Amino acid sequence: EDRLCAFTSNPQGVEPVPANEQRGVVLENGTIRCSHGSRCYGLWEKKADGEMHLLTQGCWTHLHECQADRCILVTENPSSTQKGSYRFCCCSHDLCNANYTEAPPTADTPALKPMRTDGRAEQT
Amino acid sequence: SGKETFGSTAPASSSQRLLWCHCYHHCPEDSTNNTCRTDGYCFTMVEDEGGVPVQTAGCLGLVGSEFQCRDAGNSRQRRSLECCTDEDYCNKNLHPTLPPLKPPLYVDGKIHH
Amino acid sequence: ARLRCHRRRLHVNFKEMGWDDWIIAPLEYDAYHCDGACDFPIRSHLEPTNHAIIQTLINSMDPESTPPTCCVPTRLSPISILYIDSANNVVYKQYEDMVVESCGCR
Amino acid sequence: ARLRCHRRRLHVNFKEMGWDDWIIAPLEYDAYHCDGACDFPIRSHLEPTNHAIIQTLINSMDPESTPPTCCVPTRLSPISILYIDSANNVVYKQYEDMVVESCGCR
Repeated sequence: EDRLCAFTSNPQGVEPVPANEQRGVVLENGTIRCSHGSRCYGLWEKKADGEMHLLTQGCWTHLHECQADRCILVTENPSSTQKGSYRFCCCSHDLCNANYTEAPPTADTPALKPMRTDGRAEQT
Repeated sequence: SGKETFGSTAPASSSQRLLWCHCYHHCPEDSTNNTCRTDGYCFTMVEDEGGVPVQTAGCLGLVGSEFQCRDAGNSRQRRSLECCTDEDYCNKNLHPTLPPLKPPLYVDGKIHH
Repeated sequence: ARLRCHRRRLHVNFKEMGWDDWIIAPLEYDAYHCDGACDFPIRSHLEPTNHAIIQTLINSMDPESTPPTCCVPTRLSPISILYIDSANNVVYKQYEDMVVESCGCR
Repeated sequence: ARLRCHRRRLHVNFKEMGWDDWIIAPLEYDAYHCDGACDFPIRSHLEPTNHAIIQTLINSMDPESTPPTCCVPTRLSPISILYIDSANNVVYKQYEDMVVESCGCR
Protein backbone atom coordinates (compact mmCIF):
# COMPACT_ATOMS: atom_id res chain seq x y z
CA GLU A 1 0.00 0.00 0.00
CA ASP A 2 1.09 3.65 -0.34
CA ARG A 3 3.14 5.19 2.48
CA LEU A 4 2.88 8.67 4.01
CA CYS A 5 6.24 10.05 5.20
CA ALA A 6 7.56 13.28 6.68
CA PHE A 7 9.39 15.23 3.97
CA THR A 8 11.93 18.05 4.04
CA SER A 9 11.71 20.04 0.81
CA ASN A 10 15.02 22.00 0.61
CA PRO A 11 17.26 21.24 3.51
CA GLN A 12 20.55 23.11 3.79
CA GLY A 13 23.71 21.25 2.71
CA VAL A 14 21.64 18.60 1.04
CA GLU A 15 21.26 18.26 -2.70
CA PRO A 16 17.53 18.87 -3.41
CA VAL A 17 16.02 15.64 -4.74
CA PRO A 18 14.81 16.17 -8.32
CA ALA A 19 11.01 15.86 -8.53
CA ASN A 20 11.13 12.70 -10.60
CA GLU A 21 13.37 11.03 -8.03
CA GLN A 22 11.30 11.83 -4.94
CA ARG A 23 9.42 8.56 -5.31
CA GLY A 24 6.08 10.17 -4.34
CA VAL A 25 3.72 13.14 -4.36
CA VAL A 26 4.74 16.04 -2.11
CA LEU A 27 1.79 17.29 -0.07
CA GLU A 28 1.26 20.71 1.50
CA ASN A 29 1.93 19.90 5.14
CA GLY A 30 5.57 18.80 4.87
CA THR A 31 4.67 15.24 4.02
CA ILE A 32 4.98 13.07 0.94
CA ARG A 33 2.78 10.20 -0.25
CA CYS A 34 5.32 7.61 -1.39
CA SER A 35 4.81 5.05 -4.10
CA HIS A 36 3.80 1.47 -3.46
CA GLY A 37 6.06 -0.58 -1.21
CA SER A 38 8.08 2.39 0.01
CA ARG A 39 9.42 3.00 3.47
CA CYS A 40 10.26 6.31 5.18
CA TYR A 41 13.73 7.54 6.11
CA GLY A 42 15.29 10.32 8.13
CA LEU A 43 18.81 11.66 8.44
CA TRP A 44 20.06 13.82 11.30
CA GLU A 45 23.46 15.20 12.18
CA LYS A 46 24.61 14.99 15.79
CA LYS A 47 26.41 18.25 16.53
CA ALA A 48 29.41 18.52 18.87
CA ASP A 49 27.12 19.79 21.63
CA GLY A 50 24.94 16.73 21.24
CA GLU A 51 22.09 18.61 19.57
CA MET A 52 20.48 16.75 16.67
CA HIS A 53 20.12 18.73 13.45
CA LEU A 54 17.55 17.42 10.94
CA LEU A 55 19.03 17.08 7.42
CA THR A 56 16.54 15.25 5.25
CA GLN A 57 13.46 13.03 5.36
CA GLY A 58 11.41 11.31 2.69
CA CYS A 59 10.57 8.08 0.90
CA TRP A 60 12.94 5.14 1.02
CA THR A 61 12.90 2.38 -1.55
CA HIS A 62 11.76 -0.86 -0.07
CA LEU A 63 14.55 -2.59 1.80
CA HIS A 64 13.60 -5.42 4.09
CA GLU A 65 15.98 -4.02 6.73
CA CYS A 66 13.39 -1.22 7.25
CA GLN A 67 10.68 -3.23 9.00
CA ALA A 68 10.69 -1.26 12.27
CA ASP A 69 7.50 0.69 13.01
CA ARG A 70 9.56 3.50 14.55
CA CYS A 71 12.57 5.51 13.47
CA ILE A 72 15.43 4.04 15.54
CA LEU A 73 18.67 5.81 14.75
CA VAL A 74 21.62 3.60 13.91
CA THR A 75 24.30 4.68 16.38
CA GLU A 76 26.79 1.81 16.39
CA ASN A 77 29.30 1.76 13.57
CA PRO A 78 27.88 4.73 11.64
CA SER A 79 29.27 5.78 8.29
CA SER A 80 32.61 7.56 8.68
CA THR A 81 31.31 10.44 6.55
CA GLN A 82 31.17 13.79 8.40
CA LYS A 83 33.33 12.20 11.15
CA GLY A 84 30.61 9.72 12.02
CA SER A 85 28.12 12.40 13.06
CA TYR A 86 25.27 11.37 10.75
CA ARG A 87 22.36 9.40 12.24
CA PHE A 88 20.07 7.52 9.84
CA CYS A 89 16.88 5.55 10.22
CA CYS A 90 14.31 3.92 7.95
CA CYS A 91 10.95 2.52 9.06
CA SER A 92 7.69 1.18 7.76
CA HIS A 93 4.70 3.07 9.28
CA ASP A 94 3.04 6.28 8.17
CA LEU A 95 5.02 9.35 9.38
CA CYS A 96 7.34 7.09 11.38
CA ASN A 97 10.26 9.31 10.28
CA ALA A 98 8.80 12.46 11.82
CA ASN A 99 10.48 11.68 15.18
CA TYR A 100 13.37 9.45 16.10
CA THR A 101 14.48 7.23 18.90
CA GLU A 102 18.18 7.47 19.49
CA ALA A 103 19.64 4.35 20.99
CA PRO A 104 18.35 0.80 20.57
CA PRO A 105 17.82 -0.86 23.98
CA THR A 106 20.87 -2.68 25.33
CA ALA A 107 21.14 -4.53 28.64
CA ASP A 108 22.20 -1.62 30.77
CA THR A 109 20.56 1.38 29.15
CA PRO A 110 17.17 2.68 30.28
CA ALA A 111 14.12 2.17 28.10
CA LEU A 112 14.07 4.18 24.92
CA LYS A 113 13.39 7.87 25.25
CA PRO A 114 11.42 9.08 22.20
CA MET A 115 13.05 12.28 20.99
CA ARG A 116 11.33 15.19 19.33
CA THR A 117 12.66 16.25 15.90
CA ASP A 118 14.38 19.21 17.58
CA GLY A 119 16.44 16.90 19.79
CA ARG A 120 14.79 17.52 23.20
CA ALA A 121 13.41 14.43 24.93
CA GLU A 122 9.61 14.24 25.08
CA GLN A 123 8.14 14.41 28.59
CA THR A 124 6.50 10.97 29.09
CA SER B 1 42.18 0.65 -5.15
CA GLY B 2 40.37 3.18 -7.36
CA LYS B 3 40.83 6.88 -7.73
CA GLU B 4 38.44 9.15 -9.49
CA THR B 5 39.89 12.03 -11.39
CA PHE B 6 36.49 13.42 -12.14
CA GLY B 7 37.00 16.54 -14.13
CA SER B 8 34.96 19.70 -13.57
CA THR B 9 32.51 18.60 -16.25
CA ALA B 10 29.77 16.14 -15.35
CA PRO B 11 29.89 12.77 -17.15
CA ALA B 12 29.25 12.96 -20.89
CA SER B 13 25.70 11.70 -20.75
CA SER B 14 24.22 14.68 -18.91
CA SER B 15 24.59 16.68 -22.14
CA GLN B 16 24.19 13.46 -24.23
CA ARG B 17 27.71 13.97 -25.72
CA LEU B 18 29.58 10.67 -25.78
CA LEU B 19 33.15 10.59 -24.57
CA TRP B 20 35.96 9.07 -26.68
CA CYS B 21 38.51 7.03 -24.76
CA HIS B 22 41.77 5.32 -25.49
CA CYS B 23 41.36 1.57 -25.28
CA TYR B 24 43.63 -1.50 -25.24
CA HIS B 25 43.18 -5.03 -23.98
CA HIS B 26 39.58 -6.01 -24.50
CA CYS B 27 38.16 -3.26 -26.66
CA PRO B 28 34.65 -3.56 -28.11
CA GLU B 29 34.52 -5.82 -31.19
CA ASP B 30 33.58 -2.86 -33.43
CA SER B 31 36.36 -0.65 -32.04
CA THR B 32 38.71 1.09 -34.52
CA ASN B 33 42.38 1.93 -33.81
CA ASN B 34 42.13 1.36 -30.08
CA THR B 35 39.32 3.72 -29.26
CA CYS B 36 35.90 3.36 -27.68
CA ARG B 37 33.00 5.61 -26.76
CA THR B 38 30.91 5.88 -23.61
CA ASP B 39 28.23 7.82 -21.76
CA GLY B 40 30.37 7.54 -18.62
CA TYR B 41 34.12 7.55 -17.97
CA CYS B 42 37.46 6.62 -19.49
CA PHE B 43 39.69 4.50 -17.28
CA THR B 44 43.24 3.23 -17.04
CA MET B 45 44.10 0.36 -14.73
CA VAL B 46 47.30 -1.40 -13.74
CA GLU B 47 47.12 -4.86 -12.18
CA ASP B 48 49.66 -7.34 -10.95
CA GLU B 49 49.51 -10.48 -13.08
CA GLY B 50 51.99 -13.01 -11.74
CA GLY B 51 54.36 -10.30 -10.58
CA VAL B 52 54.14 -8.39 -13.86
CA PRO B 53 52.28 -5.04 -13.89
CA VAL B 54 49.79 -5.13 -16.80
CA GLN B 55 48.06 -1.96 -17.94
CA THR B 56 44.62 -1.85 -19.56
CA ALA B 57 42.44 1.04 -20.58
CA GLY B 58 39.00 1.64 -22.01
CA CYS B 59 35.44 2.82 -21.44
CA LEU B 60 33.18 2.48 -18.39
CA GLY B 61 29.46 3.17 -18.65
CA LEU B 62 27.77 5.76 -16.44
CA VAL B 63 25.70 3.04 -14.73
CA GLY B 64 27.73 1.86 -11.76
CA SER B 65 30.65 4.19 -12.42
CA GLU B 66 30.51 5.38 -8.79
CA PHE B 67 31.23 1.79 -7.80
CA GLN B 68 33.74 0.77 -10.50
CA CYS B 69 35.78 3.99 -10.35
CA ARG B 70 36.11 3.67 -6.57
CA ASP B 71 36.86 -0.06 -6.80
CA ALA B 72 36.75 -2.07 -3.56
CA GLY B 73 39.53 -1.23 -1.21
CA ASN B 74 40.55 -4.82 -0.55
CA SER B 75 40.45 -6.75 -3.78
CA ARG B 76 42.50 -9.95 -3.67
CA GLN B 77 44.49 -8.86 -6.71
CA ARG B 78 46.89 -5.93 -6.51
CA ARG B 79 45.48 -3.30 -8.84
CA SER B 80 44.86 0.40 -9.18
CA LEU B 81 42.23 2.03 -11.37
CA GLU B 82 41.70 5.70 -12.25
CA CYS B 83 38.76 7.27 -14.11
CA CYS B 84 38.35 10.59 -15.91
CA THR B 85 35.75 12.39 -17.93
CA ASP B 86 37.02 15.90 -18.56
CA GLU B 87 38.00 15.48 -22.22
CA ASP B 88 38.22 12.91 -25.01
CA TYR B 89 41.07 10.40 -24.52
CA CYS B 90 41.72 11.83 -21.02
CA ASN B 91 42.80 8.35 -19.88
CA LYS B 92 46.01 8.76 -21.88
CA ASN B 93 47.15 11.06 -19.08
CA LEU B 94 46.30 8.61 -16.29
CA HIS B 95 49.22 6.65 -14.86
CA PRO B 96 48.00 4.58 -11.90
CA THR B 97 50.64 2.73 -9.91
CA LEU B 98 50.30 -0.59 -8.13
CA PRO B 99 49.51 -0.34 -4.39
CA PRO B 100 52.28 -1.59 -2.09
CA LEU B 101 52.47 -5.33 -1.47
CA LYS B 102 50.47 -6.38 1.63
CA PRO B 103 52.74 -7.76 4.39
CA PRO B 104 52.57 -11.59 4.49
CA LEU B 105 50.32 -13.11 7.19
CA TYR B 106 52.30 -14.69 10.11
CA VAL B 107 50.20 -17.51 11.51
CA ASP B 108 51.48 -20.33 13.75
CA GLY B 109 55.02 -19.26 13.03
CA LYS B 110 54.81 -19.87 9.30
CA ILE B 111 54.58 -17.24 6.55
CA HIS B 112 51.26 -17.48 4.71
CA HIS B 113 51.07 -15.56 1.47
CA ALA C 1 22.40 -33.86 -7.45
CA ARG C 2 23.66 -30.72 -9.17
CA LEU C 3 21.91 -27.66 -7.88
CA ARG C 4 19.71 -26.07 -10.53
CA CYS C 5 19.66 -22.36 -11.25
CA HIS C 6 18.30 -20.50 -8.23
CA ARG C 7 18.69 -17.33 -6.17
CA ARG C 8 21.28 -17.43 -3.39
CA ARG C 9 22.10 -15.06 -0.54
CA LEU C 10 24.78 -12.36 -1.05
CA HIS C 11 25.11 -9.85 1.77
CA VAL C 12 26.89 -6.68 0.66
CA ASN C 13 28.76 -4.67 3.30
CA PHE C 14 29.80 -1.26 1.97
CA LYS C 15 31.95 -0.65 5.07
CA GLU C 16 34.02 -3.76 4.33
CA MET C 17 34.42 -2.47 0.77
CA GLY C 18 35.85 0.73 2.23
CA TRP C 19 32.95 2.82 0.98
CA ASP C 20 31.70 4.22 4.27
CA ASP C 21 33.75 7.30 3.48
CA TRP C 22 31.17 8.33 0.90
CA ILE C 23 28.05 6.21 1.59
CA ILE C 24 25.95 7.36 4.56
CA ALA C 25 23.20 4.69 4.34
CA PRO C 26 22.57 1.87 3.99
CA LEU C 27 25.99 0.49 4.98
CA GLU C 28 24.89 -3.03 4.09
CA TYR C 29 22.09 -4.76 2.21
CA ASP C 30 21.06 -8.15 0.81
CA ALA C 31 21.80 -8.20 -2.94
CA TYR C 32 21.46 -11.98 -3.58
CA HIS C 33 23.01 -13.61 -6.67
CA CYS C 34 22.18 -16.39 -9.12
CA ASP C 35 23.91 -19.75 -9.22
CA GLY C 36 23.34 -23.30 -10.43
CA ALA C 37 23.03 -25.39 -13.56
CA CYS C 38 20.81 -24.71 -16.58
CA ASP C 39 20.04 -28.25 -17.71
CA PHE C 40 17.57 -29.54 -20.29
CA PRO C 41 14.69 -29.03 -20.14
CA ILE C 42 14.79 -25.47 -18.79
CA ARG C 43 11.79 -25.09 -16.49
CA SER C 44 9.24 -22.35 -17.05
CA HIS C 45 10.09 -20.41 -13.90
CA LEU C 46 13.60 -19.86 -15.37
CA GLU C 47 11.98 -18.01 -18.28
CA PRO C 48 14.35 -19.20 -21.05
CA THR C 49 14.47 -17.31 -24.35
CA ASN C 50 14.15 -19.28 -27.60
CA HIS C 51 17.90 -18.85 -28.02
CA ALA C 52 18.59 -20.28 -24.56
CA ILE C 53 16.49 -23.35 -25.39
CA ILE C 54 18.25 -23.88 -28.73
CA GLN C 55 21.69 -23.43 -27.10
CA THR C 56 20.79 -25.89 -24.33
CA LEU C 57 19.71 -28.50 -26.91
CA ILE C 58 22.92 -28.08 -28.91
CA ASN C 59 24.99 -28.28 -25.73
CA SER C 60 23.35 -31.59 -24.88
CA MET C 61 24.12 -32.84 -28.43
CA ASP C 62 27.71 -31.58 -28.45
CA PRO C 63 28.94 -30.27 -25.05
CA GLU C 64 32.45 -29.48 -26.36
CA SER C 65 31.25 -27.16 -29.11
CA THR C 66 28.80 -25.09 -27.11
CA PRO C 67 28.61 -24.18 -23.41
CA PRO C 68 25.35 -24.51 -21.48
CA THR C 69 23.34 -21.37 -20.86
CA CYS C 70 24.06 -19.36 -17.72
CA CYS C 71 22.02 -18.71 -14.56
CA VAL C 72 21.67 -14.92 -14.27
CA PRO C 73 19.33 -12.35 -12.72
CA THR C 74 16.14 -11.87 -14.75
CA ARG C 75 14.36 -9.44 -12.41
CA LEU C 76 16.10 -6.84 -10.24
CA SER C 77 14.88 -4.12 -7.89
CA PRO C 78 16.33 -0.78 -6.76
CA ILE C 79 17.57 0.51 -3.42
CA SER C 80 17.92 4.07 -2.16
CA ILE C 81 21.34 5.34 -1.15
CA LEU C 82 22.28 8.50 0.77
CA TYR C 83 25.85 9.58 0.04
CA ILE C 84 28.23 12.53 0.14
CA ASP C 85 29.15 13.96 -3.28
CA SER C 86 32.43 15.62 -4.26
CA ALA C 87 31.02 19.00 -3.15
CA ASN C 88 30.33 17.47 0.32
CA ASN C 89 26.56 17.65 -0.18
CA VAL C 90 24.28 14.92 1.11
CA VAL C 91 22.68 13.31 -1.95
CA TYR C 92 19.68 10.95 -2.07
CA LYS C 93 19.66 8.67 -5.12
CA GLN C 94 17.71 5.57 -6.15
CA TYR C 95 20.08 2.98 -7.67
CA GLU C 96 18.32 0.71 -10.12
CA ASP C 97 18.98 -3.06 -10.42
CA MET C 98 20.71 -3.55 -7.07
CA VAL C 99 18.76 -6.55 -5.66
CA VAL C 100 18.11 -9.85 -7.47
CA GLU C 101 14.41 -10.74 -7.37
CA SER C 102 14.53 -13.76 -9.71
CA CYS C 103 17.00 -15.83 -11.74
CA GLY C 104 16.77 -17.50 -15.13
CA CYS C 105 18.76 -19.25 -17.86
CA ARG C 106 20.04 -17.12 -20.73
CA ALA D 1 45.29 -13.88 -21.88
CA ARG D 2 41.82 -15.05 -20.88
CA LEU D 3 39.22 -14.24 -23.49
CA ARG D 4 36.81 -11.64 -22.24
CA CYS D 5 33.04 -11.76 -22.76
CA HIS D 6 32.24 -11.58 -26.47
CA ARG D 7 29.92 -12.99 -29.14
CA ARG D 8 31.00 -16.24 -30.77
CA ARG D 9 29.72 -18.17 -33.75
CA LEU D 10 27.08 -20.92 -33.26
CA HIS D 11 25.67 -22.44 -36.43
CA VAL D 12 22.35 -24.23 -35.85
CA ASN D 13 21.39 -27.05 -38.23
CA PHE D 14 17.76 -28.10 -37.78
CA LYS D 15 18.31 -31.11 -40.06
CA GLU D 16 21.06 -32.47 -37.76
CA MET D 17 18.67 -31.95 -34.88
CA GLY D 18 16.14 -34.12 -36.73
CA TRP D 19 13.68 -31.27 -37.11
CA ASP D 20 13.41 -31.31 -40.88
CA ASP D 21 10.28 -33.41 -40.46
CA TRP D 22 8.37 -30.33 -39.33
CA ILE D 23 10.52 -27.32 -40.28
CA ILE D 24 10.37 -26.36 -43.96
CA ALA D 25 12.74 -23.37 -43.83
CA PRO D 26 15.28 -22.27 -42.84
CA LEU D 27 17.01 -25.62 -42.18
CA GLU D 28 20.02 -23.83 -40.67
CA TYR D 29 20.91 -20.38 -39.37
CA ASP D 30 23.62 -18.54 -37.40
CA ALA D 31 22.44 -18.14 -33.78
CA TYR D 32 25.78 -17.11 -32.18
CA HIS D 33 26.35 -17.44 -28.42
CA CYS D 34 28.16 -15.56 -25.66
CA ASP D 35 31.33 -16.74 -23.98
CA GLY D 36 34.30 -15.38 -22.03
CA ALA D 37 35.24 -13.88 -18.71
CA CYS D 38 33.56 -10.98 -16.94
CA ASP D 39 36.50 -9.40 -15.13
CA PHE D 40 36.78 -6.09 -13.29
CA PRO D 41 36.23 -3.45 -14.52
CA ILE D 42 33.28 -4.40 -16.71
CA ARG D 43 33.60 -2.28 -19.86
CA SER D 44 30.73 -0.10 -21.04
CA HIS D 45 30.01 -2.20 -24.17
CA LEU D 46 29.09 -5.13 -21.85
CA GLU D 47 26.35 -2.96 -20.32
CA PRO D 48 26.64 -4.21 -16.72
CA THR D 49 23.82 -3.61 -14.27
CA ASN D 50 24.65 -2.08 -10.88
CA HIS D 51 24.20 -5.56 -9.39
CA ALA D 52 26.66 -7.08 -11.86
CA ILE D 53 29.26 -4.46 -10.89
CA ILE D 54 28.74 -5.02 -7.16
CA GLN D 55 28.95 -8.83 -7.61
CA THR D 56 32.14 -8.46 -9.68
CA LEU D 57 33.73 -6.32 -6.95
CA ILE D 58 32.78 -8.79 -4.22
CA ASN D 59 34.10 -11.68 -6.34
CA SER D 60 37.43 -9.89 -6.63
CA MET D 61 37.49 -9.43 -2.84
CA ASP D 62 36.43 -12.99 -2.01
CA PRO D 63 36.38 -15.32 -5.06
CA GLU D 64 35.37 -18.33 -2.97
CA SER D 65 32.22 -16.73 -1.58
CA THR D 66 30.77 -15.27 -4.76
CA PRO D 67 31.11 -16.34 -8.42
CA PRO D 68 31.93 -13.79 -11.13
CA THR D 69 29.08 -12.55 -13.28
CA CYS D 70 28.21 -14.42 -16.45
CA CYS D 71 28.55 -13.51 -20.15
CA VAL D 72 25.06 -13.76 -21.63
CA PRO D 73 23.07 -12.33 -24.53
CA THR D 74 21.87 -8.77 -23.89
CA ARG D 75 20.27 -8.13 -27.28
CA LEU D 76 18.58 -10.77 -29.47
CA SER D 77 16.74 -10.67 -32.77
CA PRO D 78 14.00 -12.85 -34.34
CA ILE D 79 13.95 -15.18 -37.34
CA SER D 80 11.00 -16.34 -39.47
CA ILE D 81 10.24 -20.06 -39.72
CA LEU D 82 7.93 -21.93 -42.13
CA TYR D 83 6.76 -25.23 -40.69
CA ILE D 84 4.06 -27.91 -40.92
CA ASP D 85 1.62 -27.92 -37.98
CA SER D 86 -0.16 -30.95 -36.55
CA ALA D 87 -3.07 -30.44 -38.98
CA ASN D 88 -0.56 -30.60 -41.83
CA ASN D 89 -0.96 -26.90 -42.64
CA VAL D 90 1.98 -24.77 -43.70
CA VAL D 91 2.49 -22.11 -41.06
CA TYR D 92 4.61 -18.95 -41.14
CA LYS D 93 5.74 -17.71 -37.74
CA GLN D 94 8.28 -15.14 -36.43
CA TYR D 95 10.26 -16.64 -33.52
CA GLU D 96 11.56 -13.97 -31.15
CA ASP D 97 15.03 -13.98 -29.51
CA MET D 98 16.67 -16.51 -31.84
CA VAL D 99 19.89 -14.67 -32.80
CA VAL D 100 22.41 -13.06 -30.40
CA GLU D 101 23.15 -9.48 -31.41
CA SER D 102 25.28 -8.50 -28.39
CA CYS D 103 26.63 -9.98 -25.16
CA GLY D 104 27.09 -8.53 -21.69
CA CYS D 105 27.92 -9.37 -18.07
CA ARG D 106 25.00 -9.96 -15.72
